[in-house]
Amino acid sequence: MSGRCGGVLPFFLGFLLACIVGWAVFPPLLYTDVEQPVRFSHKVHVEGQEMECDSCHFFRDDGSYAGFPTNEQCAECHAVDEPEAVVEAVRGVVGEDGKLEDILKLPVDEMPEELTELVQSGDEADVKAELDYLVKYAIQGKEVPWLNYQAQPDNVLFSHKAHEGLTFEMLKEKHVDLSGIVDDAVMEQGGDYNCNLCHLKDIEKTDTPPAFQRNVLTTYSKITMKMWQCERCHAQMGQVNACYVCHK
Amino acid sequence: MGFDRRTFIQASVGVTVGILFTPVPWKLADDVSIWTQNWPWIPKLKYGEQLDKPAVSKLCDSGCAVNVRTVAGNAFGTEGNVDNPLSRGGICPICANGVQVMNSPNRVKGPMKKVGDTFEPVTWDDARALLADKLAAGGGKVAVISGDQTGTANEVFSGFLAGLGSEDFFQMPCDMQAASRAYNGVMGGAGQVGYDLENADYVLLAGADAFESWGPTVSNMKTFSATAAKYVFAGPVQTRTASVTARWVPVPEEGMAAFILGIAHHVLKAGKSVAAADFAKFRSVVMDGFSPAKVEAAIGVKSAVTAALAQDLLAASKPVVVPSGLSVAAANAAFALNLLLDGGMVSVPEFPKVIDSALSVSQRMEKDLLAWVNKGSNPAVALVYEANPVYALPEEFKAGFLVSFSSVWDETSEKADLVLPATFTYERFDDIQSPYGIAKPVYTAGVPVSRKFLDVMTPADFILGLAAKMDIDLGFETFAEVIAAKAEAVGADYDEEVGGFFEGETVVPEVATLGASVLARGAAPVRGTGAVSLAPYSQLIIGSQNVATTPNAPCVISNNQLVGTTMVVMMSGMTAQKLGVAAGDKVKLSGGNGEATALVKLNEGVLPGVVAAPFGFGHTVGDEFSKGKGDNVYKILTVRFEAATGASVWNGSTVNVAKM
Amino acid sequence: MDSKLFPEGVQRCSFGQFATWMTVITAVFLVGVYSAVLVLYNGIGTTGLDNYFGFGLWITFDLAVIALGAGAFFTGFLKYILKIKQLEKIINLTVIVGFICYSGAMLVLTLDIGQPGRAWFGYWHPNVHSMLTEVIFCITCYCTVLVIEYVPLILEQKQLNKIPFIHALAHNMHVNMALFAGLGTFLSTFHQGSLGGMYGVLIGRPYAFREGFFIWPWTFFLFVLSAVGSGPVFTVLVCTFMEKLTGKKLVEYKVKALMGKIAGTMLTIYIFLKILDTWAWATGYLPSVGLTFDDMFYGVAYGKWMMFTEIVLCGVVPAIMLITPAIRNRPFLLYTAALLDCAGVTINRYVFTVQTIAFPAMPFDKWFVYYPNWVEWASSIMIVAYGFLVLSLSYRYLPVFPQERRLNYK
Amino acid sequence: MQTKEFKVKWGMVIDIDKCTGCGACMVACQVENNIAPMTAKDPHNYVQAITTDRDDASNKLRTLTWMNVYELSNGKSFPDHEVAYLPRPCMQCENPACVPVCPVVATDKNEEGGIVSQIYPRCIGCRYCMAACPYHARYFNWWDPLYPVGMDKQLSPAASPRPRGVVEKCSFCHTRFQQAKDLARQNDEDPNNLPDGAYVTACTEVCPTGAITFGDLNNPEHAVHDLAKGPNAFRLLEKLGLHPQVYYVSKREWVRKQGDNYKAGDKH
Repeated sequence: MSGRCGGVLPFFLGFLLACIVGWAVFPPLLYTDVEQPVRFSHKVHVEGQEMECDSCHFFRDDGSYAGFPTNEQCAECHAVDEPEAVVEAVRGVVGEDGKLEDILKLPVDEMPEELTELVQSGDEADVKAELDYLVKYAIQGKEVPWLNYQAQPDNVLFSHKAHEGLTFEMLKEKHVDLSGIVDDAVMEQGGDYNCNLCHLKDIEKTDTPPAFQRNVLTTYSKITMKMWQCERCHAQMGQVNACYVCHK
Repeated sequence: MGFDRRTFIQASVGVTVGILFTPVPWKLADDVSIWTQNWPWIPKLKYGEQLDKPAVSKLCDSGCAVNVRTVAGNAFGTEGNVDNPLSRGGICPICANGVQVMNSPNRVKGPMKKVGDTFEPVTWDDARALLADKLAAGGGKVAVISGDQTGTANEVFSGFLAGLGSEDFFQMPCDMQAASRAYNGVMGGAGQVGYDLENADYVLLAGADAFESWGPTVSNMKTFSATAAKYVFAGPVQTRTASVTARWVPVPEEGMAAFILGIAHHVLKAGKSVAAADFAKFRSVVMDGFSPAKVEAAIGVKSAVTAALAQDLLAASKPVVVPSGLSVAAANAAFALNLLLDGGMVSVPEFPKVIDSALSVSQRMEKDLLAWVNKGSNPAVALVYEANPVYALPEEFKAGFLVSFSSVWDETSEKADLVLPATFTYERFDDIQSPYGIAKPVYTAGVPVSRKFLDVMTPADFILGLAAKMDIDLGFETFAEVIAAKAEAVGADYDEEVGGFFEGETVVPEVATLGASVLARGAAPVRGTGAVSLAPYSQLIIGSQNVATTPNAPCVISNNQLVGTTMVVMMSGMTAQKLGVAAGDKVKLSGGNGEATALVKLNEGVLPGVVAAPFGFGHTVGDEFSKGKGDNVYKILTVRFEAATGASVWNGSTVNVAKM
Repeated sequence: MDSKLFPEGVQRCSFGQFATWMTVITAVFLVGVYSAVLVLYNGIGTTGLDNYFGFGLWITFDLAVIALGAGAFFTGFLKYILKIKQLEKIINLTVIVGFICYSGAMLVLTLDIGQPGRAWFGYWHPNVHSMLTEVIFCITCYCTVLVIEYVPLILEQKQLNKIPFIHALAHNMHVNMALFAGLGTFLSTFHQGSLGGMYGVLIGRPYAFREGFFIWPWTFFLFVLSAVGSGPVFTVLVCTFMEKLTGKKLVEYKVKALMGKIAGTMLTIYIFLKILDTWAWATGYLPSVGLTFDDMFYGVAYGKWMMFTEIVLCGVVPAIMLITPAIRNRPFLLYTAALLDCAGVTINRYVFTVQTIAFPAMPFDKWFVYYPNWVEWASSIMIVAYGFLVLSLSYRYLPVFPQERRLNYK
Repeated sequence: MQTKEFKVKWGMVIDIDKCTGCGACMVACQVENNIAPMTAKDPHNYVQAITTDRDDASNKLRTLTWMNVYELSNGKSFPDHEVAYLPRPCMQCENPACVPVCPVVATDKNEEGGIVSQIYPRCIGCRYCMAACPYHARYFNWWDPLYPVGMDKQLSPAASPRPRGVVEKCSFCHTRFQQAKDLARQNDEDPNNLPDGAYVTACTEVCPTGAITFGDLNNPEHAVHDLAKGPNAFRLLEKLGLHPQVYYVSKREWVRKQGDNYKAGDKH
């Protein structure tokens, strides 16, 4: 090792160290797992109750997309006819000064009947989730702040309507290459719904929704689609990639 | 190999190079740029179903029929209501900012009672009890001042007042009052005067800034653009209305009655007549007192001008002359001229009352607030509904116990002993009955379209509750019921979820007299003694009599009205020369009971000898969008009592101008 | 105290004296840093800029220092490519001045853009049609080149140079300097031009818009020429200023006069073309869009006096002075001409920046006058202070002037 | 510079003889596009506490008014004086001065319809586009958008809030275009051939005198198509060659003459 040419070993060690930190240590630090506010089981609703996707996720008359259901929609099954009475009853247990949520710490049989009679699930875990929903949101008249795994920022305007007619056959026909954008399995499987192209695959079969991985710096979801991904599909489908097609 | 300085440098270089082969710098650079798009202090949008909900907005004097735009149940914007003839999709600049006013930090958040110099929160029940006591102790010495010209809430207030044994119900000074006193009072007509602009082919706006602030502004503007009628604007200032009319005729404000009668002179000469008891006298008053030469001498308008206007009016198949201001004589003169021309002036029948003891619309317009205040009246209790008399009256207003029903903090609330925060019109049931000037009876009922975020109450609901507590039977428990009953009485198609609407038919105006004896004494111009005349003008963007500058308006207000925190007054070069001031000079205007500071702007669209100043500035209470901006022109007006009619007017106000 | 660090065989003032000097400059610098923090933390609202004057003092300052820093690339070009040996006596200084000017300009640009965190977008999402993209590219690349040119000078510091590796590195860099000089010339020419092009392409701004050659408006070439016509004499002025300050002779006058001659020649060509350009603009372009020459000027801030000062007093006059050997060879007159020359190019950059956007294109609009506020002044002066700091340190510890020993001690 | 041709060309025709300058369009624009009211104090900012306040709305060179109403005067003395009001949105030029200068493609004219886009997250805030635009249609966010307490709950979903340091401008209420297309798709109509009135801007919609007409300049079924070709139609600064997609109409010659520069003796 000559002094003139500099040391190779220290350089190499430094290089290696940087690579380890950069590839293994750094990425996980950038994300933090956040659970959904309520353990919503698609499985219970889809398999158990045989609900269709568009029972909750539908197009409105103006062509906009409803996305997450509101309390009003949930109330079609999980109706709380007299929320004030339930709140009153819960207050009776937790006391005037206590928080309504404290009721959830108690065993089910200690909860007031006004609340427990609203529960429709049988399974213990599901009962807990349902109570979560009822106490934290339904009886208080608050909307559930669902976390959207694919949430796009305010500056993006995504039209579900414009993508409604997109089918797997069309993608195949046009030989659209979406590797690195869409899970290969999704493309192979195909199917009736194109939702899996962008949304979590098989979310409709999950019992416990996966955690939302939030980027600590940007607050975006880890799987938020990047612009180049949108653009690549647009380009291959012969759609314009003009800025205002997606931005506002 | 030891770890010396050189090794350290080598390793550092390795780390530096290595890091470039990892995602760290690239991902961070990208994420930082994303972070700059989503700073935590930048507000986030809300998404959900977007709906347009019909409602009424009463920020401007005439009221706007609007659609409140909501997203996920939250109101975010206001637009015109295409289906309503008051709006036809248009909206005035104040009401366009309605939701922003509703959410303004200047809203009163709950009922407040004055203790010493400060306010303390009270409960609604305590407030009701307190007021009941005061009213009981007041023994009928109670007054109501309303800033709402068109609402049925006035029936609730006036019915309640009647129940207390008082007749002191006042409207804030308005054009509608002058018109009503001239038509229903002096001339013996019945109903409300309207102007059929839609079918008119020639419109002389005698001072009426119809496309900016006068009458049902939005409806006027829609009609203006939809029809081919020729419009002429007469007044001391080339207003925004004048910017689009075919012609601007400079006429001093106090000379408007004389100007109109000067035109009537030519019309009479052309042989026109009216079947009225005093026609002969009217004819002689006009022919003798308002000959072209006399009019020119009195108000400086050339005889050729009045003659040409008369000719145009006579040639038109459906001409109409629209007066403005508080002058009953000017309104009287205009109505007489309209009757001579047999053109587009109409009479709009009043809607039936739903509270028996309440005053009718024309009865509400009868009383003269300024005259009453001037008399030094000091009621035991004064209830102020959607009005700001402390700000908008040129005279100081006194009351033993002042109650303000206002949705925002204003000068009157600040001075009040009890502040009872009102729901915003989007949060309550409310209605608009034929605003003054509209050609057909029109009724619009609005229902709540936004949920309440504050501890506020609909004033009429409060009064109904208070009435019940004091055993005054008004026949209703809630204002929602009143509106429903009103809608039914009117014949409107009404629904508690979406509101209602009705449009009726117009009536040919009929009068007993032409008010000749009034005109003989009241039509001559009277001017103050100051150096120059003061021509106040309104721009809705600055605000109205009741509503201060709205949050988004300051960007829109031009530097011709406000520079920094100083108001701008306009005058022609000739006037400035006479006063010895130049463009940009800071001047003090003194007149009436006060003084105002302003910057001079030269504008050749102002009659020489006149200083034009905007209404709506100079609020001393409110949010940062209105407070401390400019000066209050109401305070430098000179109130006088019109000869023959006795009406308090401020036309002919003059000011002295001193350079600062 | 720090005498071991001085270059070989020279004397420097006492450390105490030096420390006092540095403290004063640092104080000025820190005021600027405070203003810069305000801008970064609060946004550009803290400045005197507005919607009519999106460009103001900062851009004028940037353009001026970049033009004046042109001495570096042009001298480098003459020395390394055209092999004018004389110039090696001043080349180090031109590099340092160039480095200060460019890095200073980049610092100001960081403040000037509203979203510094996105500055790298210029590389990642470039719009190849934009003259500003070219500026961003060339300015950052050229700044890197200047760093590369500056580094060997640092490495030649007496103590550092004792390390064999560093000695070898410095030597190798020197050997290859011609390559960098060439690269720098290319980059710098282009961005000096594209800075001019930035204004020339503004079709909506009749004051600045120019036809041109291929994709480049005439201003492109005029800016290059005016930069090389003033950069070299700016270095001369800096050098002379340092001589007055230190009381030593640093570069022989012959070299300065040569620099004057070079700049003068370029300035003469420039001013000739500039007059032609102005004439064509006033009599050809302006009438074609319904405007007159008089329409372009307003009041004192945007008066015609500025244009005549720029072209005649600070253009024609110094050009004549610099190309006339009898005048050029008299130090006082050379320095006067240099000052006028530098003032002229600064005025040129000011009018192209501010007057261009001050002219109300819409007939119903009016002229507004722009005043920079203290934040803009302080941050600009910060760059000047930064330049003083770099120069002071370089002069004290680095062998900047090869002739210094001979001219003063032998 | 070659101008891009589009099948659809969204444009506006503004009848100056109908505009009273009331300002409803400007207010509606601010509401639709989430332009925060100008507040002097910044409660989140600690450094500002020791410097100056943010700008007052009276400083017209610092306001954000995508739609801006100018007052025009014929310059004559009383009583021959005349006044007119000219609303100025972004001209959406066919040959925009602002687009080619942007170093980072934050602004572009590439979508069908020819609206000049401005993408806030891409903008680095260099303000070169503002220097380029002779219409002063572009605005810079000198300060962060801060809503007084309670007023942030009324944000319009139509436009993303902009942080300080980026340039913004009128987008012809572009989100309404997207919504109109979605509605057309929902109703099985052609989103690329919207009928007249299916998509209009907020200012067009609220204007009480209907002075503003909006539509596809290329489509004979849209009102603007003919209005833009009327004998009294003109565009601002036509001589500069930016070819705005916004037309003005006025019967008054002096108003038309103020739309461009004319040397003495120039024929209009």
